[in-house]
Amino acid sequence: MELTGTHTLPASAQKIWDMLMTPDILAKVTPGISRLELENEGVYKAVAEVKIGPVSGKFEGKAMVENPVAPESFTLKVLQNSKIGNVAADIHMKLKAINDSETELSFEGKADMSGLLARTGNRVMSGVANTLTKQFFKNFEDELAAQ
Amino acid sequence: MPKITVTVNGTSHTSEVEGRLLLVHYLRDTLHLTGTHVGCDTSSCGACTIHLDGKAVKSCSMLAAQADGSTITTIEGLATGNELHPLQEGFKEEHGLQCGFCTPGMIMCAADLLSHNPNPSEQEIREGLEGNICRCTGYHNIVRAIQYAANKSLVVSE
Amino acid sequence: MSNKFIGKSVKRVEDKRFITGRGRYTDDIVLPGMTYAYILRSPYAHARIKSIDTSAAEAMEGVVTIMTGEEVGHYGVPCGWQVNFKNGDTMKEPPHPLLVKDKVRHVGDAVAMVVAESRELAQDAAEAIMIDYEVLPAVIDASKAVEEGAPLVHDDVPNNICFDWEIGNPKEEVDAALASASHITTLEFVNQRLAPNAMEPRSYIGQYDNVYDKYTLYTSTQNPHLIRLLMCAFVLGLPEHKVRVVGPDVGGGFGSKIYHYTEEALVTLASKKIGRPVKWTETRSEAFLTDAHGRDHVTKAEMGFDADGKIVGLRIKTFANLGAYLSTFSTAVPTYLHGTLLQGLYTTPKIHLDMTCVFTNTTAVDAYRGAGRPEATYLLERLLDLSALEMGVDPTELRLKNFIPAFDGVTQPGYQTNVALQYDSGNYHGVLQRGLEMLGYEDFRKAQAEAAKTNKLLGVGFSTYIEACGIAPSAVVGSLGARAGLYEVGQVRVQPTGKVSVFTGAHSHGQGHETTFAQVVADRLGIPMEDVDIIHGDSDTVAFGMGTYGSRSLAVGGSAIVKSLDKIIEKGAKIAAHKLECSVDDIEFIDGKFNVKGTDKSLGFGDIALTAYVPHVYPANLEPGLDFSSFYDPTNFTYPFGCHIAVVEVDKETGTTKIKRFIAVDDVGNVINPMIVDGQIHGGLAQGIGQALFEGVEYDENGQIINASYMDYTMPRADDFPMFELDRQVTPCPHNPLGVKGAGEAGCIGSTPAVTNAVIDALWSAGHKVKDIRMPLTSERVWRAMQS
Amino acid sequence: MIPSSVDYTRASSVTEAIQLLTDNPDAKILAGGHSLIPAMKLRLNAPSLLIDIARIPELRFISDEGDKVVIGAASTHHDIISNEAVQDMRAMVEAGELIGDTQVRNMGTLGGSIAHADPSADWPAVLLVLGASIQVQGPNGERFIAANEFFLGFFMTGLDEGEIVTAIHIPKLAEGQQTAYRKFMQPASRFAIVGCGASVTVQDGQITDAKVAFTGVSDAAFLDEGVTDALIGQPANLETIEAAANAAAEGDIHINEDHFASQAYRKHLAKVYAKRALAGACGLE
Repeated sequence: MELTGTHTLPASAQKIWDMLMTPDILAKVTPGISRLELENEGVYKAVAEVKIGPVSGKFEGKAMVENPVAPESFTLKVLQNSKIGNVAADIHMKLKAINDSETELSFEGKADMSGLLARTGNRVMSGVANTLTKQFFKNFEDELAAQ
Repeated sequence: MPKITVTVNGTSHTSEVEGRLLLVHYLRDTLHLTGTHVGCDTSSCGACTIHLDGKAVKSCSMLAAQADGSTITTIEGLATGNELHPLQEGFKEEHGLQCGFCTPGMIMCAADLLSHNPNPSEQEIREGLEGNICRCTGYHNIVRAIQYAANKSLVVSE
Repeated sequence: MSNKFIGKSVKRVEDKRFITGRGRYTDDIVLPGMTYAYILRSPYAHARIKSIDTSAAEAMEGVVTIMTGEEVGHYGVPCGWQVNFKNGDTMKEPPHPLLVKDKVRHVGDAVAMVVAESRELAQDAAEAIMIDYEVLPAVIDASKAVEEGAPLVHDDVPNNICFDWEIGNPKEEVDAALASASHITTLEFVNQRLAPNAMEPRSYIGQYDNVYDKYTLYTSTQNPHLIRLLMCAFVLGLPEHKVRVVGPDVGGGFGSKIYHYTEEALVTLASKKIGRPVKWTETRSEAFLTDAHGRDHVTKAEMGFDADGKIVGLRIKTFANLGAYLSTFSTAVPTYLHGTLLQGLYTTPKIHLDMTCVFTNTTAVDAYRGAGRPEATYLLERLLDLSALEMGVDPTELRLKNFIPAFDGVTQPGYQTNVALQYDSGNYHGVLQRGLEMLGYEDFRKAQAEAAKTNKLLGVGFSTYIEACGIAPSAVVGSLGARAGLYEVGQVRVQPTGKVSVFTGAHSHGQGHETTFAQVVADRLGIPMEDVDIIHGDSDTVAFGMGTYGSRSLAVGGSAIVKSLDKIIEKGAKIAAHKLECSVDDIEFIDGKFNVKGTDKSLGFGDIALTAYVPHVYPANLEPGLDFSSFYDPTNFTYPFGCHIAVVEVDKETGTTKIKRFIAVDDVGNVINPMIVDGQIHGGLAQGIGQALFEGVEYDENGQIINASYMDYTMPRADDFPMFELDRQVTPCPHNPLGVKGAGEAGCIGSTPAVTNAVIDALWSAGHKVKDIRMPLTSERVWRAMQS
Repeated sequence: MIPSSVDYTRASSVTEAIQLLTDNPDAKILAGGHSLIPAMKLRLNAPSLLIDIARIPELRFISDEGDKVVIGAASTHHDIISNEAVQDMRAMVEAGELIGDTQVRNMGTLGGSIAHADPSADWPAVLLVLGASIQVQGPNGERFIAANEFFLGFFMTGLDEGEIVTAIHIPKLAEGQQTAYRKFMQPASRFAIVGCGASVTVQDGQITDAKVAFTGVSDAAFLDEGVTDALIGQPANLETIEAAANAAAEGDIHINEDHFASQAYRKHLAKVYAKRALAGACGLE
C-alpha cells in the first residue's frame, strides 16, 4: 500500500517538528495508533485500534523514529502485529517551511501487509490509504487548533 | 446460548446453539444434513445454498440463530418421497453435474429462479446462477438441466 | 460383444446420490470420538522462525494436542519424478517438512497444528500461538530468482535453480534454421499462475486403531493407492499392509488432488499420537495458499518460416516456477509433459527448448488440468496466429500448409516427432476443416470488417492442438525419471449369481467411471448395466491403482478391466465347453451367451458364473471361481487432438471481451459415452477460457497473494459463456483395446490460445497491431493495448 | 472459517435495538449480515454482541405515500426490486438487480447496505440521484439525513454513535424525469468498479434538471456536479451527453485503484459509464 500526502499546516516548522517528536501528540494524530510508550531513544511501543468499515482489530507493535534531521525530516517505521495480519510501514516525513507560520508537511512511503489483511484487502487498500492520509492531516489541524 | 426452533425439511428441531454457529454448520454437524456444502468462505460460491422461508440464501453467511422461527428446505428435502424434483431429474437427464459438489447449491438456487420465473430464457438462467460456481461442467449442461425442469414443470402445470 | 451401451449417452449411475444430497465427501464423514485440526500458517513468504510459544494455546479448553516442527519437522513429503540437469547432475531436492521448524518459504507454509475437540476451539487456540519471525526478503518471479544476489529459498540451492533441461534438436541446428528463415515471429509472454479451485476443499481424516494397529486415512484424493505408497514408503515409514487409504466421493481435482500433501501425513501421525480420529478440512482461503498451483512460465519463443510459409524452426527459452517446494509431479510438468509436445500438429523440422526450473517463495506449482500441454499449446498456437497476422496470410491456411499428413497408426506408422514422442494416429486437416464449416469463415470475416467500424470489434482465434494422454508406458516414464510405474489395475469379480463387481485403480471425482466403465463391462459380458458395480477409491478393496489424471482412466484403467474381462470370458468358455460337452474352440460368446457354434446349444453367463462357484460339473484342472485381476501397461501415450475456434466481441470503450461463439471439434478416439465426453469438453473449455480471460494468482513483491479469495480471484460464471458448439471426429487409438484416447484435458488445452488469438485478431481488425496481451486478458489490459 | 465467539440477540423493536446498542458499545447491528458475517468469519471483526434487527416488523415495509416511496431499512434487495412502488424508478430496479446475486438479494437489506457504506456498493449512487432522505433513530430520537450528507467517506456515514437507519424516503419522479443505473463490475466480487446512477428531467427536448452519481470510483459515492453542469439547459441528445460525460470524475477527488482497475482506467470508465447511464435515462441507448 503506497502512502503519500502533502498538506500545508498553519504553524512553523519547528512547532510541527516538536509536536511530531512528542509521543502523545504523534499518537493522537497518527491514525491507527492509540498509544505510544517510549521504550528507548526513538523506539516506542505502539498500541493501535483500527476500525474501518467491516474491519476492526487491535494491533500491538513498535514505532521508530529514524534519521531525524530537525526540523526537516525523519523516517517513521511502524511494525504492527495482530490476529488478522501484520503491517510494516516505512514512511519518510518532510517538513518545508513556507513562512514563519506555515509549513508544508509531506510524507511518502509504503506499508507492507501480510496475512489476511494482504489477502483480502486489495479491493479497499487505496481507499484505506487515502482515508488514513486525510485523517492524519485533519487530526493534525485539530491538534494545532486545540493548542 | 440462544435456543432456536427451526423446521427443516418438514421436521421441527429445537436446539441450543452457540451465537457464532453458522447455519451451514448447524445443518451439517447438528442435523447431519451433509448435502449442503461449504465451498468458500466469502459468500461467493453458492455451494451452501438452501431455502429459508422459501427463498434461496447462502447458509454459510448467516448464523443459525438468525434462522430461529424459520422454515428451511435443503437438498435432502427437495424430492417428494422417491419422486425426484423436476430439477433433480433435469440435472440427471442433461448431465448437469460431474463431481456433484456444487450441485445441491445449484439446484436450490435454480429452484428459487423457477419459482418466480417459470420459463426463463437462457440468458436469464445464466444470470440467475451468478451466485453459484461450478468448476466441472462449464455450466453448459446446468443451463440445459434447468431448461429441462422448466419445460417439464410447464407441461405438468398446463 | 454387443454394443448396447458403448457409444450411447447412458445417464449417469452416480447422479442419484449427488442430486439428492447423499454424496459422501470426506468432510461429511463423522467418526466416533473425532477431533478437529487447525493448521497455523506463515503470514510471510520468507522468514526465519526465531521462536514458537504454544503454552497459552496448550492451556486452552478443548485443546487435545499441538504439534510443531520440533516434533515432526524431520518428516517430509517426497517428489515423485526425478529430472537431471543438462550436465547429468541430479536435480536439487530440498526437503519439504510436514511442519516447518527453521525457515518458512511461502505464505501458507505450515508451522503448527492444533488438534481440539471442535473446529472452533482449534482455530481459537491457534490464534493464541505466539511465533516470532525474522522476515527475510522474498523472491517471487522465476526469471529474477536465478539472478546473482537473489534471496535463496533453500540455502543450499545455488541461484534457486532446481535443474536446467533441454529437449529437441541440437541448439546449433535450430539456430541455423532460424538464421535461414525469411520471417521470424518472436513472442515473449507469461503463462500465468492458476489456482485449481476444485469446489470441494481438501479434507483428510486420520484414524488409528490400536487394536489392529491399523491406520485409515480418508482423503479427498485422485489416487488413494499412490498416497498410501508415498506416505508409507517415503514419509512415515508405516507398514503398507497396515494402512488403508480411502478416497470417497471427491469434489473435483483437476490435478490438485493428485499430490501427497503434508496434511495427509499430519492427521495420520496425530491420530496415532492421541488415539482418536483427527479431521482437517481446509478453508478456501487456505486452498489458495496451499493447493498446488498450475502453469507459471515465463517464455521467449521464436518461430521461423521460409518464403512459402513453411515452418523451419522453433527456439524457446522458458523459466518455470516450481514454487517453494517440489510437489509430487512438479518436475515432470515443465519437462516431459511440456517439452515433448512442442512439435504440435506441425512438421517443424528443428525444435529446441531450453528450460530452467526454479524455486521461489511461492506456493508449489504442479500439474493443473492439462499440465504442461496447455503451456506447449499456448506457445505454438499463439505463434501460429500471430505469424499469420505478421505475414499477412490466413491463419488457417498457414496451419493447413504445415500440418502433419493424416495417418492411422495401423496401416501407416505413427509419426515420430523431434521431441521424443511418437504420435499414434491423427487426421489434423479433418478437424480444422470441420471447424471452419461450423464457423462459416467467409461470412465471419465480412461481419468482422463491418464491426471494425463500430465500438464492438469482432475477432476470431484458432487453436489446433495435440496432447499426450493416457500416461503411460512404465518403461518410458521410468527412463524419463518417474519414480513409479504408470499402469493401471482392473479386477473383475463375477459373483455366483452372475452379478459383477469391478474394482478399478482409477479414481472417479466427477468423470463418471461408475457409468462409463459399467457400459464397457455390460457390453463385453452381454449383461444389463444394473448387474455391474464399479468400485474404486479404497485401498482395502481395490488391489492397487495409480489413479486418475492425465486423461488416463479409460485408456489405461478401462483397458485393464478389458484384459480381465477377456480372462473371464476365456475361462467361462472352458466351463461352458465342459458342460456342453464340446471343444472350447467351438464356443462363441455372444450377447451374454456361450453358444456352441452352428447349434442351438447355449448357456447363459449366469449359468456359467454359478457353475464356477458350485463346481460340481466342472473341468478337471480348472480352478473354481470367476475372478480376475489384470495390470495394464500401455505401449504408448494416446494423442487426442482437435480444433478450437473462439469468436469474441471486444468493447472498444472498456476493453471488455465477450465470448460470442466457441466451436470445439475434438478427436478423442472412440467414445464410450458421448454425453460424458461432451461434459468433459465443456468443463475443460470453461477452465481454458477462464485462464485466458479471468483467472490468475497475483503475488505482490513480498510474496503475498493479493487475490486469495473468490472476492478477488475471478472464477468463470454461467453468464461468462455462450452455449458451446461441439463436434467430433473419430480416429481410434491403434494401441489400446477400446481405441480410446482420453477427453479430460482436451477442452482446457485447446481453448486458451484460441481466446487470446481472437482478442488479438479483433484488435488488429481495428489497426491495433499488438503482439501479446498478458493473461488474463482483463478489460483494462485489453483497453490499454488499444491505447498504444 | 468460523467467527470468534459472539453473543446474539434479536431485537423486537427499534427502541430495544437502540437501547442494546447504547448498553453495549462493542455490539454490532446485524440486518441481513451479508457484509458483517463474512468479515467475522475471516475474523477481521469480532464484536461481542450481535443485535439482529432483521425481523423487527416496523423496519420491513415498502409504502407509497403519494409524493414519495418509503422503504423500511430491513427490506431486502429482493423486496425492493420486486415491489410495484419503485418500478418507474428504473435506477432503483436496475441497481438492485445488479447487487450481489440471488441469494444475497434475498438476505441483504437496503438499510444494512447503506449503513455499512461500502465504497463500491450500488445503492448509494441511486439514492443520491433520486434525492433520497435517510430516516435514522438513536438515543436522542429521530432525524432525517439527506443522502448527499449521509455518505461521508470510506465506510463512513452521517450516522452518530448509537443510531440506526430505520427507513429511506424517496421522492416520486417529477414530470419528465427518468433515471438509470449502469455498472462496470469487478468480475470476481461483482462489486462496482464504476457504478453510475443518472437522473435526467427533460422538458420540451431540453434538460431542465440532471444528477449523476458514482459509486466505486472514490472513497464514497458522490454526486458529480461537473457532469450535471454540462447538461442543464442543453438539448437531450447524444452529443450533449457525450460532452458532459467527459467531465466525469475530474477535479479534486481521490480515485480508487486495485488490481482490476488503475486510477487512469477507472477515470476513463467513469466517463464511459456516465455516458451509458445518461443515455439509458434519456432512452438513447
